[in-house]
Amino acid sequence: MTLELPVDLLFGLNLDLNLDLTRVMTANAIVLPVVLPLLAAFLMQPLAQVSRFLARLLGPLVLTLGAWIILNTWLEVGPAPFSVAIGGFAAPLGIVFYADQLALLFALAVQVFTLLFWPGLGAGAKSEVAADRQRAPRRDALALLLASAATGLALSGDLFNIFVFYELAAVASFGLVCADGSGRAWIATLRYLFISAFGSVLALVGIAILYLQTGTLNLAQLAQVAPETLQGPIGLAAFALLLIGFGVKAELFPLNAWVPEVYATAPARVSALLAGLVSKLAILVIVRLLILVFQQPEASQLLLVLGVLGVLTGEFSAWRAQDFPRLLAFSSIGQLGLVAIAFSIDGTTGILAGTAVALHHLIVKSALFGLANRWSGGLDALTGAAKGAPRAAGLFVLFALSLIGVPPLWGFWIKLLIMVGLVQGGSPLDLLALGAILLATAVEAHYLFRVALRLYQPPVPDRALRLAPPARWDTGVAYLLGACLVVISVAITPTTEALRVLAQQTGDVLLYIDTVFPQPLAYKE
Amino acid sequence: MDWLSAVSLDGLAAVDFRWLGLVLELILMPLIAFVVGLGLVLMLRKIAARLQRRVGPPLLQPLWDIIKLHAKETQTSHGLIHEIGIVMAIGGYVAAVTLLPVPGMNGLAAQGGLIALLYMTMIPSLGLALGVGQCANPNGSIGISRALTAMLAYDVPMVIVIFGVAFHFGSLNLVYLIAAQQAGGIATWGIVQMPLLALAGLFALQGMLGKQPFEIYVAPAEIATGPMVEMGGKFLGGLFVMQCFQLYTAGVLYVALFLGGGENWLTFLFKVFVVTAIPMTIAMVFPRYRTEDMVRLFWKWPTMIGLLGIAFVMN
Amino acid sequence: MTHIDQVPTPGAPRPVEIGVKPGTKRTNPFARVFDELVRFAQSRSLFMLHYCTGCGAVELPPAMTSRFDMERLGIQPMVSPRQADILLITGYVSVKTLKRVILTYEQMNSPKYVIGICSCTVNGGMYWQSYATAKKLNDYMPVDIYIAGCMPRPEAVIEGLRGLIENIRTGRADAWKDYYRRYDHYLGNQQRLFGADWQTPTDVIAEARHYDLFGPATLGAHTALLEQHQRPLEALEMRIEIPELMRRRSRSDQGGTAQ
Amino acid sequence: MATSPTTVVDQLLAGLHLPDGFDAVAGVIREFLDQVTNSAIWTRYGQQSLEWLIGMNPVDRLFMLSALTLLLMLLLGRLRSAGVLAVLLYGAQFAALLSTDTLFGAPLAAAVRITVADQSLHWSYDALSWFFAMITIGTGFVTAWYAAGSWMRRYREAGRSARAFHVALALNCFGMLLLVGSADLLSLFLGWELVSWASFLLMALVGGPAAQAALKYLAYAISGAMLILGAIALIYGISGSFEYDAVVAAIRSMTDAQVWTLLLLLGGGFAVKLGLLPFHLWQAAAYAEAPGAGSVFLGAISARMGLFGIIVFIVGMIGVSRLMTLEIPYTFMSSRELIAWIAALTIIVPTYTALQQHDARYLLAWHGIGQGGYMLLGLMVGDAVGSAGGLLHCFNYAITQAALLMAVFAVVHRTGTADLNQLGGLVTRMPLTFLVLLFGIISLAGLPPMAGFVSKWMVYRSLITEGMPLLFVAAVVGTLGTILSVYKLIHNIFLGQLRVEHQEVAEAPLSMLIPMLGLSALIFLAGFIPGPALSWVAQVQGQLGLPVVPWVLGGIVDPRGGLDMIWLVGILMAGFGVGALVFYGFGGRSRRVHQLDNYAGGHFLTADVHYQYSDNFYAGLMHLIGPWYRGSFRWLERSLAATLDLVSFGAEGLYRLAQPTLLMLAAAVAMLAWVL
Repeated sequence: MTLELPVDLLFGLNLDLNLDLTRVMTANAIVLPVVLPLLAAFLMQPLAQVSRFLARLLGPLVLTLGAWIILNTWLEVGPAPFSVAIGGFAAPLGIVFYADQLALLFALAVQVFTLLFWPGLGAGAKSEVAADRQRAPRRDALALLLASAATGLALSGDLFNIFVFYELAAVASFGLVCADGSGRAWIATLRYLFISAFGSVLALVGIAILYLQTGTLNLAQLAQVAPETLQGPIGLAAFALLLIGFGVKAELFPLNAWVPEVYATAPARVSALLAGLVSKLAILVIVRLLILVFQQPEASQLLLVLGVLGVLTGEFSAWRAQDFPRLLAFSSIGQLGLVAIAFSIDGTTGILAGTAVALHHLIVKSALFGLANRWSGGLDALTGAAKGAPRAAGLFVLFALSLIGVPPLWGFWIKLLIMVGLVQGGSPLDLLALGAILLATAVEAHYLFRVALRLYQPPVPDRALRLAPPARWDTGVAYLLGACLVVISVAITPTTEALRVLAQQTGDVLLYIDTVFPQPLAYKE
Repeated sequence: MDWLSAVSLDGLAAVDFRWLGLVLELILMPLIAFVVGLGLVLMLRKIAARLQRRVGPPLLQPLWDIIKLHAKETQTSHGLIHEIGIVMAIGGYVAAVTLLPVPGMNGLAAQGGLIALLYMTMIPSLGLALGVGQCANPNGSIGISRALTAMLAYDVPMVIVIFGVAFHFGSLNLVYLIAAQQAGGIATWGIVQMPLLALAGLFALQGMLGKQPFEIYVAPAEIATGPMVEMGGKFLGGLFVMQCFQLYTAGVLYVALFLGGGENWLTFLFKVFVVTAIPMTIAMVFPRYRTEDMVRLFWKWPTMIGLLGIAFVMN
Repeated sequence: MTHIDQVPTPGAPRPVEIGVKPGTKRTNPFARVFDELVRFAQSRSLFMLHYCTGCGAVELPPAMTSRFDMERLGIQPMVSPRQADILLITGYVSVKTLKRVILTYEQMNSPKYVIGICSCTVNGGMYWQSYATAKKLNDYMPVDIYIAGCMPRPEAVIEGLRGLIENIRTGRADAWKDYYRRYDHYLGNQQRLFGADWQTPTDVIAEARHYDLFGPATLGAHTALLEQHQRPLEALEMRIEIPELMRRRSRSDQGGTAQ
Repeated sequence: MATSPTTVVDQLLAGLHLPDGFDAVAGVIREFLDQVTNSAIWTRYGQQSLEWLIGMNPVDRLFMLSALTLLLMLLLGRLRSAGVLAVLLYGAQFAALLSTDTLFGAPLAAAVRITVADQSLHWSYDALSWFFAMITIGTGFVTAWYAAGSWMRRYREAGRSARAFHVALALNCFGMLLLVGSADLLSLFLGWELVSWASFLLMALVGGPAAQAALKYLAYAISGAMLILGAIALIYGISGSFEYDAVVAAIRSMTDAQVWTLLLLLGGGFAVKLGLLPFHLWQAAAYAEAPGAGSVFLGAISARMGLFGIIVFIVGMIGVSRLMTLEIPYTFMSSRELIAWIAALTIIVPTYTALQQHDARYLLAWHGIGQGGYMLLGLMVGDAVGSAGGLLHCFNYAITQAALLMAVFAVVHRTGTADLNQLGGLVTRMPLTFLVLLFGIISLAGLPPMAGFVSKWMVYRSLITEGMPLLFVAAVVGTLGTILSVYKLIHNIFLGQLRVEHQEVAEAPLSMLIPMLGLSALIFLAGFIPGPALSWVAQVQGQLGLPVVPWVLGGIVDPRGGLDMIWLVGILMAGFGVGALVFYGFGGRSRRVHQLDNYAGGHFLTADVHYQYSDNFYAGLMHLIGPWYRGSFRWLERSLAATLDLVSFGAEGLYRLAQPTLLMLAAAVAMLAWVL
């Protein structure tokens, strides 16, 4: 291969003559979706000085490129996982990216969804444009930063790196949330900041414990040594601390007090990104830790308990919510509780269910937040909105049905999967979780359809005029995501099969270790 | 042709002539019921008169009343339903009495048992209620509302009684019930076997006949005879006919349930007249109960007695 | 005590034609027997509606209860005009009351009989000079029997009733037909008392037509006055008007006329 | 022999026995068809489709037609002629159902089969499915007809979407066909949810109070569905499969505690839909407020899906005999008695609630809840006659309630109100509608000679022979309450004084009358000759493993008290004949007088005085039982909602804490304490 040199120079290719060069090269390109947005984010301000137009274009371009690279890599490399050591430093010491199907899927989702909910795209209202022009470069930079960090979270193979990306994502999201500059947004951000910082401290403590116990932060290595060093209370304590730390972004129960305020005040697309995307990546991290490092029933139970509490508090609070974004925010807490419950189920079923419900929520909740862009404010104000925006209202009903889990939509099969998993687990806690899910679903159906019926009521004469239909771009995105949902619902069997393969791969600890350390390392002996 | 052969002599030989007897029974039974009913009406009026130290009406007074009413030269109708109501009131009872076995005649008792009879007797009431409704007089509607409430009151002990008897003899078939009672003389009569139920049944009978103290639904001085307020001429005459059937049905039903039915016409009629005389005698010494008091009374005492009776029957 | 023969007769002498409608020919050999039976039944079963406005009412309870017991004669009280054969008016009739009495009378089913008890019904009695009392009852409705007295004793009442029974049995008690035949006369008297806009919800003229009781003096100036200010009450006949069918019918009618 | 249009036509012509002259015509047709069949397009597509249609599995054909109805309504529902098209399509569905021959024949599985994630969903029609599908499609057919003409025109004029209505109706039918044909737990749940949401759609169509009622329904329905889903998950946990065979085996191996759990979950879930007692509050408003024709469909059959579930699971799989062995701890009752008593209370309470209603739609809807109790009661008695009565009542009740609601909505169509205090005297203006309502109420009250009598008689009889006095009394008390309230219904609408504003009211439009009259005739026929319906029921019983009722054409044969409706109805008609003879044959001519020519104690009536008794119709009874209406269930519902609200308030409070980090700290400490 002729191209080996520049690639080598750029990314410090870990040359190994036994490997297929093309495969390695393509594999290494996976770093680009992390690096390019990062670079673009830093370039944004200077570029904006030069040309606003180019600056506006930069973000979508980079993201499209990133998505294309990931897709290309995936197609080229195939289903097997691979790892990339950055800078040429070998695994235990250097920075490792691990890309299995799960990671690739989420990395791809990051690119695509950030693109779909790109703050600058198709924001219709003219009055906002002037103010928007001032803020646009900064906001775009933050969004790119978020994309980069999120991709990094999906791919990173060591805990330290994960922590760094996590903080990067936090910073980016603080900025994005208060990008509008309203007072309420500032306060919400502050609250978010406190909670996040506190969580980070705890997570750092957890990481420290891990390091003290094992002397490494590389996940593969941790996975190797975990059965010996991390069994027992110390390991669990570390997990608990990490859970709390990463749980902040994953919207797990006691750590998500920031969620309703932030989603209610942040721009709807940012909410869509945070609720749909970033939370999933945070939980992905937790799941990786759970699978690789903390393979103990107590750890799963911890997750389960938090999940149950999240489902219950989220859905019940949503039942009382009086405005649309807040309702979605609480609902999202509930759904992430469900994700946590799903991942706490043993074995492939759990991973399968968890991944499915995470993806499902990603699609549905992002779209709903997109619709909420113009529908923010009290629920009363939504009366008769279907008259002005029949398509948006129809999409809302579709997503609501899937969220509730009405067959034959995808949501149903996921819920069924979780329930079957819980029943097969069979412990009292599992059955409790089952009951909680059922209860929460009933509550969920009620509040979602309270909104739906409100949409379809005859409009109140003077209010209806003020209520603008969702922007065309948002509706378009919702259409696209709705179509995805329908397609998946129809092609439920292949989708489930694909996810099962993915889940098996994710759950295979040995595969992870073998991928990161192709040859057994000397020092291990 | 096929159908011709079916009517040939071979076929004729196979024809069962019992159906002729049945037709005869079906014609005779309502006729007898009507005549006996006239006698019962007369007896009731006579009892009332005697208790008030009056002479009372002459022998054929019930008949004269009916003839006079039908012979009225102007007949005030309030519409088709008004008329059909009366037709249903008479017709329902004409049908119902064929379900009541009398000595020598079983009629259709085997084709519909006790429950069918019970519900068949509601058809006349429904017809009457419809007719009264069409009269467009609120007095009549109030009367019907009270009558239906009264039915709700007395039917509860009534069905308890019916359950008890049917369960005791293990059948809903009146023919079977009577045969079972007659099998062992008086000792196997319902009244001996189930005295409590018989008592509850007597209570129910009082309500069923709408005699004092349970005649709130006619209440002449208050709602101008309620259902009958707009009934004149042959409309009222139809109701008089219906009353004959009603008395007969109630009396015969009670006799069939508790007094072993009729061995022969003499004892049968004697029992029927005695049974029907009891409510009338009681009636004359009572004033009138209000609707809710009536319901309360029926749901309390006869119901409790009846349930106690069932408890005995089922053990 | 008033004797049967002294019953005041309004208008012309009445022809005796009981049970046989004019123009109908009875071919049934048992017709006469049947008519006898009906007349007998009518005379032996009298339901009585008492319109007790004055002091005369106190003499009725003894006539009904154990001492004299009307039920022996087949007479018993009833409460609504539809059920009654006899309208018993005991005592003075004020103008206001008279309206109700007339309505009640018109609502009764024929054959129907009116008995005026006490002098007040005959000539106003002690209220002769009252501006608010109707003096002669038979000006406003045909009266079959007056039982005079102030007040007549129960024996007199019973005797009067027996007289009525006798009249019915022999077919002479048909004053009620006079109300139909000479409705204009009675209506005129009523109008003079109550004013020109007097009307009752009953439709006497239509009834007279329906039952072949229409007479030469049924209509007249007074009925014309009645019809002038009153839209006649149509009987609410049952009708089946299915819009689609009616539309089709009317269309075909139009089509017919076009051709 | 390969099927082609030519052969089909040949067979048709052969069947017609045409005279010789037609041979030439037939030849022309045959020639034309031959040309068609020899064309390339035909051989490529046409032949295949034809063979596919003819050779199709009958159950698939049924599903396909139902789906086609849905699709066509979705596409063409806006057209004016969509109503007629719908009627034809439902008719075709009915024909397709009859062609399955699963009632008397063997059960037939659909070829359609969906496999999802290792689980396969499949459908199969047997006698029970046939029975329920027959009622469903029949109801759909008459409802569509009822809605096809004038009703829909008015509906459109009110600015409502005809397409939405047609789609909702078609979706309901489709969902029910899937549900009753379900052959495993997943397809059952799929059908269940489809039916639930389709009903929701139909209820919520007109907005306003209907939407509120629909939302309440949704809260109940989804809770019920979740109970069922929980039960399904539990069964799967034990059996490891969703197939019915495995389920039956699993239930047989379950402990009593497990069966109890299952019973509570499934029973609760199905009870919600059926409107059994503590879960009945949603139904009346939801069914009554739905658009007229929709209300007819919902009222007639929708709630019976709950009964279907109970029949399949509790009667069919668990079995009444198993129920009898399940004792309630510390009492003398078995679970069967518990259910029977719930059924009895379901008869009584809603029936007497109906008595208090002054809106005709609500009155009937409340009765709908009560009548469900009879069906369940009959099934719980479990003997041949009782269970047959319960099943038969499904059919009888469906035709009765459909006719009743149609009549009431015809009145609403003409007068604009269903308020029983605003109507009266309409019998002279809408006599045929009156007749329909009359037949309906006689049947609903369970009086001879109508259909309702037969099924109720069977339930009573089984209660007597099985020795259940209190339940019997409860059932009769329910019937008496029904008689009271249906009289009030017919009286306040059709009898009494006609109001001035209704002087010019015309009879219901023909498009609405025809299905109404057809149903009335059916009600009478099913009472006169209950044999056919009993034969269906007997098949269902046989399939469910219940004792089979000894039916004949006229009813039931039993020396200890049978029922022969042919005789009874015959003698009743003869009696009416005699009555008519007595009434019309003897005595003078009658004359119709005006309604104001009426006894009022000498008072002069005028049109501006409402001389009508309608409000608080059973005043005397209400003096006594009025205080018994405490609204306990509403109170229960409200307290539950308040509790939920409180819980939510608490949950929401966690998210409002001023110091969220304290909560985190507490959580961290708690978790660490737990792990250490």
